[in-house]
Amino acid sequence: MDALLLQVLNGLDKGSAYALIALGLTLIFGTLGVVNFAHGALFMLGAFCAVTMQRILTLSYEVVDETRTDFLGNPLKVDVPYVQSWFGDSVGGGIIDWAVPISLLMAVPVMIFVGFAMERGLIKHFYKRPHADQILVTFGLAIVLQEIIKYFYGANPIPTPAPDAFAGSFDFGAMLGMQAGSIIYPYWRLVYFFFALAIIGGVFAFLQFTTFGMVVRAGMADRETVGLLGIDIDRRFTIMFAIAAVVAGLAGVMYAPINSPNYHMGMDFLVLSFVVVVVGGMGSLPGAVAAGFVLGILESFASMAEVVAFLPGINQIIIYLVAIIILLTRPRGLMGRKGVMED
Amino acid sequence: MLGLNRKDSLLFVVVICLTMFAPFLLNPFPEGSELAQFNAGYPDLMQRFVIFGIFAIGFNILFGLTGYLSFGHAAFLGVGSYAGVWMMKLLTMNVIPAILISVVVAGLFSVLVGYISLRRSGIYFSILTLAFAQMSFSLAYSVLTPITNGETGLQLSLNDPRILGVSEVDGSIPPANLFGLSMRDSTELAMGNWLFTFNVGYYLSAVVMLIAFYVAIRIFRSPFGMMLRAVKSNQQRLNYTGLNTKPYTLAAFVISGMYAGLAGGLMVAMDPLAGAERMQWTASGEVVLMTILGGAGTLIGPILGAGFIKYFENIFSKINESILHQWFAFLPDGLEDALVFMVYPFIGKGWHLTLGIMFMLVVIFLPGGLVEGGQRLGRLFRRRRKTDTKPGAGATEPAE
Amino acid sequence: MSKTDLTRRGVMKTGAVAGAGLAVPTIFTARSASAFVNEPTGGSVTLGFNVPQTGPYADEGADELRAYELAVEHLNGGGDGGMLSTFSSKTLDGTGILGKKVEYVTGDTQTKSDAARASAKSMIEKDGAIMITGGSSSGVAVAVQALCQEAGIIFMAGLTHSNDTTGKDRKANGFRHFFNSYMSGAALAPVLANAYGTDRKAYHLTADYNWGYTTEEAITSATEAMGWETVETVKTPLAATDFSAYITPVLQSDADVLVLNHYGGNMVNSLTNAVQFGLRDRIVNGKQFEIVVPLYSRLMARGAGENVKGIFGSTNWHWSLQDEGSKAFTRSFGTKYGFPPSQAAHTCYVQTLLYADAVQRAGSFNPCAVVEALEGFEFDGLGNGPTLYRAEDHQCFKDVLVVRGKENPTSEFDLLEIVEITPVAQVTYPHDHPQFAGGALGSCNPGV
Amino acid sequence: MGLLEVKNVNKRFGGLQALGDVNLSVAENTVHAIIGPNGAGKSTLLNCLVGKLIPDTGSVMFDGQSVLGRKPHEINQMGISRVFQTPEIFGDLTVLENVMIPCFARRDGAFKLHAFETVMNEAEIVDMAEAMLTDVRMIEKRDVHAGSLSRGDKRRLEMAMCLVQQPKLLLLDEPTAGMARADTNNTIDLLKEIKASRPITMAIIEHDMHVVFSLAERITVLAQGTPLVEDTPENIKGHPKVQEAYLGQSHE
Repeated sequence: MDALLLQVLNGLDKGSAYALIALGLTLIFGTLGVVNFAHGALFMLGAFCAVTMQRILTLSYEVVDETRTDFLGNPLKVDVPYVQSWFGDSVGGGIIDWAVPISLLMAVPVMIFVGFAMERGLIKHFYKRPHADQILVTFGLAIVLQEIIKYFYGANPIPTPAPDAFAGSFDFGAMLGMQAGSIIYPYWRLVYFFFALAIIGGVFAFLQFTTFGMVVRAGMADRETVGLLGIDIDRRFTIMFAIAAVVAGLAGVMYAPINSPNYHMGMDFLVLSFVVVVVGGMGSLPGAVAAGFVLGILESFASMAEVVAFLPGINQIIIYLVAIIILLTRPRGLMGRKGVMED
Repeated sequence: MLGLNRKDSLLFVVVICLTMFAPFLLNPFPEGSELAQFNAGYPDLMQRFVIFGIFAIGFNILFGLTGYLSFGHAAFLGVGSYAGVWMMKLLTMNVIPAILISVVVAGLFSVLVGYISLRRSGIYFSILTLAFAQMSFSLAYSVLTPITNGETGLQLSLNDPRILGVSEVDGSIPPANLFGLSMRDSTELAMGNWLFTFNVGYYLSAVVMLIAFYVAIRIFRSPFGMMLRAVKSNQQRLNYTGLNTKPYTLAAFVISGMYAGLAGGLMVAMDPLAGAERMQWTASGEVVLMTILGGAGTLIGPILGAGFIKYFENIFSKINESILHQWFAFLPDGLEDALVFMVYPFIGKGWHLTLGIMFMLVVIFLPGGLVEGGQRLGRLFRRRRKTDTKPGAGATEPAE
Repeated sequence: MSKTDLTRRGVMKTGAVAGAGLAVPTIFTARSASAFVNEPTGGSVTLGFNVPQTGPYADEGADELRAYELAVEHLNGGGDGGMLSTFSSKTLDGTGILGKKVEYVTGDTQTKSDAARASAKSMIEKDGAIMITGGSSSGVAVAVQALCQEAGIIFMAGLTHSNDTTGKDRKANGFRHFFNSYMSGAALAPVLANAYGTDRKAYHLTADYNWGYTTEEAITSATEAMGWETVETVKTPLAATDFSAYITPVLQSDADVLVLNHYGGNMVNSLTNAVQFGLRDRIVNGKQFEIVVPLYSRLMARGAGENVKGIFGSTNWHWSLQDEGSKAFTRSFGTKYGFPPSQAAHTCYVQTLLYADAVQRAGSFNPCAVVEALEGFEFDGLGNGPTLYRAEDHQCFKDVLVVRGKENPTSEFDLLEIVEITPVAQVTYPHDHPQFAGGALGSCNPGV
Repeated sequence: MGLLEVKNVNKRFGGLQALGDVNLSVAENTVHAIIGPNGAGKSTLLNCLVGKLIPDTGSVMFDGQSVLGRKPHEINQMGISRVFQTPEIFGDLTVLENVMIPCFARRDGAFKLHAFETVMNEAEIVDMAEAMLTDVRMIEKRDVHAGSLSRGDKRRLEMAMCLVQQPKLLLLDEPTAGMARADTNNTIDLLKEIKASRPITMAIIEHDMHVVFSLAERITVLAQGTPLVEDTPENIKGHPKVQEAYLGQSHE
């Protein structure tokens, strides 16, 4: 029982990441009708905002320590971050320690800018083009973005730890009166889960309760008509794209401490996010979120040793298998509408 | 010619010439010159050009004609490759049975995948094919290791049983051959500073590709091809015209799956190893890109696209910093370094970046792919000639 | 304009045909042209450096490439000569190989067998490379090794740790300097028993591909021989990025040691996840819970940050070694590039030198002569103490390092500390050991 | 016994009764119009005839055989062709190819893998299609891409595609919708010509009374999913129920 509970918990944070990426993906698709293969790259850019913030905060000057030597036998040069020398070890160290949450502040404007630039500079010209062209151009863009990151940050994963305050893990087992240590869950993953809920809730509230959101929802339901209403849909589309970029970026920032970011993490998530979006039903926001969590949790279940022993390799293919089954039984995914992306 | 109309015959003859004289055409720069780096006329790359050409031609029969975008076509190539290697391990090093079994196995696998996936259309179809391919890849990489040899890839070994042949010749694995003619054999022709290589394997692949291309032309011009274009254009009307679209799409799917299997079989014939990465989604994506880049729905486009991508992968990735320094050696030092610094991110390990930029440029400026680029050039040229002689004579360019 | 890659094809430039300028076609087949494939006839010889330049191992590939460039520089008499002065064999004198200047071409393996073979083939067919070396994974090493065997080219493996490379997939034309899974197990087990006791229960997470399998097998058998019990072995998908679903069942088992048979990005993520889930703070069966990473890569360990501290693993070589060879290499690499070399760089550098030396001793580039010169070759001064290139399987036998994540690193390169240098005798196995069974070298292939 | 016999057909969409106990008999070689106000269930009925929808209850017999449960292409092969309200043609193909496709369907059935013949070498099919195009006076546009035709030409092309199959029953869904008066008259003439030149049964759904009364030999009036009356045009004109349900509202 507790094993299952653990896997549900595990599925939740994986599902959060899938859901956040899929949310932006389907938002862009639903409003703009664009298949955005560069969406994974936006997630990756977000994670690298955290890396960059960490680098900025640890910008250092060198102090020569004569008592120690470096690998060539020369006196060791020790890096001292400016922040640390300005604010003292404890405060400065604390600021560096909080690099990831601080980088949220940076990620928002950066992602808005990236979203704007992408939509105005490129995506805008592809609204009327076939989906195949959209795929090709956004795929090209994704490659370019990730190669730029690779050029500056290298190919290896870069550790971006969570603040020390969140370093430990939370003992659910003890809380639920079970054996202590049987169900534990890292604090940061809990943070991630609630962060994802907040973002998802925020996006839904925005769409539900603002006039802007209403127009966008109308646009998702019927693009032609909304265009006819004479509403400046173009500008709204741009804003929508920027919002989707921000959602992906924030998802990336907060994901950085869970697994060290690397330049190809976007591609790793891209295919799965597409499966998530389609399983949820193209253009359906609740579908994307539901499918994200469902697939995340199923993936966790499938990796249990008992399951794998029974069906070898199931952990490798579960998501695809579930996708096939869902698409065969529900032609348009969990909550898809008829006629969207079927031709 | 061969039941083709004049325009298609011309195209076919051009393609025949291009493939037959490829060893010359792809080696335009003399040996030892700085530009020799850009020569592509060596057997392995020429083989890859035509083999991926076959793959893309086949993919285009499905995608270009019916509009069904399969995102899992590499699975058929991979399955075909595995079948081919097993044939070489168990039966004979003659490539014919290996190629045949590749086509058959890929065909059977595509019947299965196609039958299920074609129950849906649009992006739902794409995701279904993607899911099948990814499952094949994941399983081949891990639990199916006894059959596929997993990460390393299935390869020949010295103790293969090989019923109609020998396990080893003097401690070596016998080479793949066509009735004794080794695929690795080459003849070289030296003319001045130029060196041209004529490789048996390449010419076998080239002939197979020409046959495949010819078949594709016939399919494009056949009633069947017309039905497939009708599927893309309006499925509903086709249904209300008394035609069952499912067998048409399934046939197209299986034919293109068999093309993929043929490509896989040829790959194995040229180089007896089948790696699981052949089935990964990136490989499926690659053939999609080849087709769109070249021009989906056109006859020659996919071949151009395949050549374009493979050229980048194999030529640009091999340019390194010291080669750049050689190129710009004639410049003053500071300028040389600056130029190398500017070009360096785009070559060698940065070849992905260049490829990504090329994708974007082509799709932004040439919506119809490279073929459209060619057509525009041709039109520009023709218009200029026309305005010289007979101004105002507008020509309608029939679509490919 | 005068500096060119002189290769077999370079003949065209300097040979008889060129001067004539008359386009008199000369037809000859590769078979009859020379005694062996790509025989260097001009004033230079071309080596092919085939390393991952794109994909997750690109940084490791870049480091390999640096080492190769350094080796070429030293072979051609440039720089400070590096290990040439410490190498026990003194045939290399900085005048290239057999008096021919060393040139090189590079390629991208993409860490995919297909792409790696394509790249190697282009080096052989287009650039006339006489030897191929490099790579950062066993799948690629085995694939390229098989290709070189067929083509008649020498393959000097780069970083490849799977038993198969010199086990069931060994080839006469292929040589491995790097250590392997078996050696990791044999070196680690006594140290682990020493540090953690002999009454331990181990839980294995294993990357679901060949290298993972051989490493798991090697570690389980070595640790079981010490008295450990293997509680569970679980395969994890290569594509996995988050290992929480595999880590949490460990909490439910009564295991008190977690062995991560992972490399590269997998290792970074699984180790990070394991620490996140507080495994290292646990007390199980009255003992402190421990994590072991059989194959350490310093480059990759950086990605795991703080989490590597105190974690045991094995490595082929480390720059902090104090023998003359290691010091010389670290010095010349560090002077040129500003940071210490990785174990991948070391093995690639050494492999290049070993090849050059073998050619020099054999007096010929003929692969069969090179194979003969390398088989059973004993040497010293290349960083791992006295070493034997065993004739039966073309595997190097040398000391293996057991290392531990350093508690107080002085720099981003100073992540590991050497715990023990396991002597070669302890990691030597018979060439027909069951973990290596099923392969045959075949005979050397000169390609004609 | 008519060519088409619809008996007690019911169809519900959720809470909405789209068709209620519809009975209809279309006699062979007649032109039968189905009229009724918007939402009367005309299109639903048509969709039930061609296999796009399946009625909840009732039977649809064509030529003595049930069409229910058959797929659209099977129903077409039985001899029912349909012209849509917005022309459904193959926009990416040429006009000639558009007409050739139904020719193939008629000759070869629902599926044939004729991948090695060449379309233009199929003289029999090309002749058939060209003759049809001449009939509908579109032969000069044979090589034009159908997508670029005017709306009237598209409709005309669609009709040619249906006629070339020589269907026993031609279903026309508002064949003159959105047309100018002159075009409408042309269409009426065309349909009259067709009717005169071959044995064919037509069922027309139409709003335009001018068209209905020019062509129809029998008329069924649908209102709220149920047939009100079925009679000859003369009798329908003066029928009080019809006046009330239909003509009363929309006749100017």
